[in-house]
Amino acid sequence: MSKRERVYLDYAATTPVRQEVLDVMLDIYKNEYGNPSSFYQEGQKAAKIVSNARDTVAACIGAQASEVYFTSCGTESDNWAIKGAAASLASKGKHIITSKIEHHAVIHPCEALAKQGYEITWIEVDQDGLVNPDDVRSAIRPDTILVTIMMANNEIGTVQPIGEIGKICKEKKVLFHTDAVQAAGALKIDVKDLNVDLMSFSGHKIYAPKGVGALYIRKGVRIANLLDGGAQEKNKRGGTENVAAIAGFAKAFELATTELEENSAKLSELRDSLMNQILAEIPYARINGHKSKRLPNNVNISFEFIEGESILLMLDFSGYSCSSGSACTSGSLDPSHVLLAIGLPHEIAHGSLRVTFGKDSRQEHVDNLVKDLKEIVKKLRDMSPLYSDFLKNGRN
Amino acid sequence: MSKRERVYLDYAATTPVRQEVLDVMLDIYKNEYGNPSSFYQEGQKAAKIVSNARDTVAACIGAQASEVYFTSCGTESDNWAIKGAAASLASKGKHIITSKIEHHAVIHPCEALAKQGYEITWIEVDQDGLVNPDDVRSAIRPDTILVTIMMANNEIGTVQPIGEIGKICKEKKVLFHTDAVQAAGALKIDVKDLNVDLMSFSGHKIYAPKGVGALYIRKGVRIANLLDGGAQEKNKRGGTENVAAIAGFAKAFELATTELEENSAKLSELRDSLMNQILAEIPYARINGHKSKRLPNNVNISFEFIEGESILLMLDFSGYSCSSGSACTSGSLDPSHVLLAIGLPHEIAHGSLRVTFGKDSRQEHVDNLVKDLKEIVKKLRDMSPLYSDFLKNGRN
Amino acid sequence: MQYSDKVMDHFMNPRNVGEIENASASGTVGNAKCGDIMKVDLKIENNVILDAKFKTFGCGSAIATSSMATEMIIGKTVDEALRLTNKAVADALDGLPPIKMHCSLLAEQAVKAAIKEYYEKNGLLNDENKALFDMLEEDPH
Amino acid sequence: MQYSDKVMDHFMNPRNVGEIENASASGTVGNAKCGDIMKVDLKIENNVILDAKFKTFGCGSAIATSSMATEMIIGKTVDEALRLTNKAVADALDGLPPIKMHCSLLAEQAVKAAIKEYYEKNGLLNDENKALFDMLEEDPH
Ligand SMILES: Cc1ncc(COP(=O)(O)O)c(C=O)c1O
Ligand SMILES: Cc1ncc(COP(=O)(O)O)c(C=O)c1O
Repeated sequence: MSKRERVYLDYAATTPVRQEVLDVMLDIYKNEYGNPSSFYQEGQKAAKIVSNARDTVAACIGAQASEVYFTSCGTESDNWAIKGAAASLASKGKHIITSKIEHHAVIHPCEALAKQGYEITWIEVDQDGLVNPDDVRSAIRPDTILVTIMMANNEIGTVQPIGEIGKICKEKKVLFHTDAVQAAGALKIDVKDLNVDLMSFSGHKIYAPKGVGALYIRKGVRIANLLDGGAQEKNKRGGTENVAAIAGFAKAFELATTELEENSAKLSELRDSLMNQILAEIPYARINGHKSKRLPNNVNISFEFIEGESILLMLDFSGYSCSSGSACTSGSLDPSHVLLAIGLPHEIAHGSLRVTFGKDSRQEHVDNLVKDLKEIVKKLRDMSPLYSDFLKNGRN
Repeated sequence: MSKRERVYLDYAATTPVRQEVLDVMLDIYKNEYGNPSSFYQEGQKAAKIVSNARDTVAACIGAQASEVYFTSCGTESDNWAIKGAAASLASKGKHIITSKIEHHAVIHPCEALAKQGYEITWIEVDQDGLVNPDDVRSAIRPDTILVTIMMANNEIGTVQPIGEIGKICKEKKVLFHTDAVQAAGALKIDVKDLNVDLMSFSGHKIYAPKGVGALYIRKGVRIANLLDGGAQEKNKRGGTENVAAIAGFAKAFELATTELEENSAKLSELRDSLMNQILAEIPYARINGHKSKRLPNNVNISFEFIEGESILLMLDFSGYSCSSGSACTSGSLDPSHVLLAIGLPHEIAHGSLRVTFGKDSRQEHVDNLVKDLKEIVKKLRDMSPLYSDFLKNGRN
Repeated sequence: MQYSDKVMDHFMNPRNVGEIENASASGTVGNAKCGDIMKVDLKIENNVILDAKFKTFGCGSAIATSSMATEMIIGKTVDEALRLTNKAVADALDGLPPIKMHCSLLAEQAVKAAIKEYYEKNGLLNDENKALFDMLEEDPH
Repeated sequence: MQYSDKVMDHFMNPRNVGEIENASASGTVGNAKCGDIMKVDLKIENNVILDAKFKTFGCGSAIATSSMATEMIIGKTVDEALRLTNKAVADALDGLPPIKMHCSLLAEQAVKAAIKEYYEKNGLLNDENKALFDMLEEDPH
């Protein structure tokens, strides 16, 4: 493996800020530093920038501007939606339904609520990572106050039948939240069609900066505040607006929406090429996630007999930036909860690799990656006692 | 009043991003887009940037790096400190002590807790806006779990005896939080000397961008999470780190700390000049806030018989950006709660003006402002029925 | 706060500021506690408003609506002036920010209060027109 | 994860990978569920470790410590090898990230497990030295 220019293949973890977005932000940093709450011209210009950004984001998701609230990240949006709904509906009930493959930004708020006396139903997924809407329907009880199921999974890329789940929640009159952090920019989103009440977004997954996000709150839905403070965001989210990042986020969302079809086509070609080449050239590999109901840029593969971190480390050494499981949990030693939820045994879950493509990805990267991966997998298997055992004794 | 170049005099509302900070951020936006949670080189470089920033901020406040947590704004820091302490100490008690002149980012979380069954004691301030530490001492009860008193007030600039209050809280074993959003960069801060357990900061008041802040949490102090999610910030604050803004914040804090004395000297000269000139040249004006225990850059004046918004509007028209009361509440029609708390009658509170100086402020601005203010106050008084009444009948 | 150019014009160059000596009638509404007071003096002859002057303590839109309202009633009959609505004043100023609409109520009330005094002084207040002044009992805040 | 250059060297170019035919003793510790397994083969003559080979399923530091640990015991007497601590292996690698320290335990355990087998095979295990192998009962996770 020769050292060559680095190839970033972890767009699901985060994306660079694209130039058009950086231009918008720079202009604001340099020229529009007013506080949107301020009365005078500088303030009013900043307020106008935020309100234009709100219009833009609303247009991207088929919402009204008044239904879009800016936050500091996807995690804040998820926490606000879940804890806010829980607090404001506690008198109706304390039962929440979610899935076993949510992001930690959903799982951990649910667990925090569980400690406060809420009851959480964790819906199982099938081997492809799909939630069955019927399972949601039968989990709903009179005291259910919220269903939160992500639109697309960050690890295995599986896209959930959000529209169907939304219809069930609407029919049962239960609030429905979806984490669309990974879906934004990749899938068409229309909050009306999908029947969602609350939807989370994050900037840094769509070529906007880190530290900005949004929560869609359907008109008429009331959730408690998470950040109480000034009168910003119609008294629902205090804190001086992050004007530059908000404008950058809107710009990025707008561009992503315009380019969605073209991008999806390009990315899914790379995705399919990588999956096919790996399956053809590397034995004892399996694709995780759904074959077709899948984010256009996501590949997740398990290589038997070897461990994920060492794959990553060798890939890193060869210049590739990929991930095993969710970036957010890479500080942890446990295998991904998502891979366990789709039924992978621990040792195979440990040996998984996530490759996610983006703007700068090219077919050449795929081809080189396959070549290098082949060598790496071989090298690690040659070192693996599990592999020699398998060669000697077969599967046991 | 002629139209001339605009003069920004509202640095307490927000500050522009200074060039050195923008340079740091730009470099990161362009070259370091990794997710700090990621395993590979780009991620580890980003993680290093965040960890260096943590060292820097810690050094600015006399803390250990492990005691500094990055947040999305001052409001988040305040909410986290207050709601987090309340949640984790609920079994010990539900009594919280604060003052009547806190920022809404403290008042509103306290009010939200009050609705959940917590009891809040609102300490009065004297006519200069000072909290008497003895009042805090006598308000502490066995079930008191938190004292939160701001270090310096954003409207009238009064600086509280935080060290004394800290000592009392330590002696009484009650957690002590202080909102240092306005104090940072203006006053020397040493968390050990001040005996604080929790301290809030915000970037955009010290020439860093909007949308970043920090919470100091003394080692050993445990508060519940506000944003549950990934393993970021030692599992205490989920959400992908806003790397560029965090690095910018650290740079700004470092510069502010280095330049503190020089800046304070310069700013307090402008401040004193403005106060003296106004008192000398404009009748029926009074200075709000403490004469000496005051932020170096803050002037707050009430002009009798006229209303604040019209002063601001005329100043804006003449090119000055100032504020009346807190920027965050300028959407509201009520007079500032701070001015009422120091005992101003409603009609005088309505006629207040806040001027806050900063990096680009010069003596010339002060001199011009006084000239223009004189005209504006005269013009508005000539229109005011209260003033003609006063001229005819004296005070009644 | 985004004010229209018309509002800014009437705020920066308010028409009819002042008092009328020996006014036919005056009206004062609002209070300093709430942040706005408006006083209107009217000079009325043959039921026609020949002149109107105001003094206002208040925000930008309070001053602008005072200016506009006095403009609008000068030359009108008292009956016509009574039909002046806050909506009409705000419209004439190309609108006001929603949060500021109550200020235009102040101008309507001040004009009505002055005309009421005129009716009372001249024995014109009767059961029929009394209802026109009901809104003076309302607190605009 | 920030690994030292030494760790990266031993990870990318691990020493002593493989198996020893007719090894004097072998030890296997860890399990796939926890994400790491290490197997060590030793060739021992006259109480001296002439050769050591390993196979490891695990993360970067598991592999690097396997490599380093085998390096460190080759040429040592069995008694000396028994005194190899995970701390010593980690130090020889210029340290490991705190979260990865348990992986160095794996290497220490694997070496001890192999030596235990050697003692057992050769009737050397007695009440005196038994305690040296207590740590093999501990779960490093
Ligand atoms: C004293 C004080 N606390 C808190 C805040 C809130 O900070 P931020 O706007 O970063 O949320 C401000 C400023 O708005 C402030 O002046
Ligand atoms: C599905 C999903 N939800 C939530 C988040 C959290 O977003 P953020 O990092 O902006 O807090 C992420 C990414 O980290 C994600 O992939």
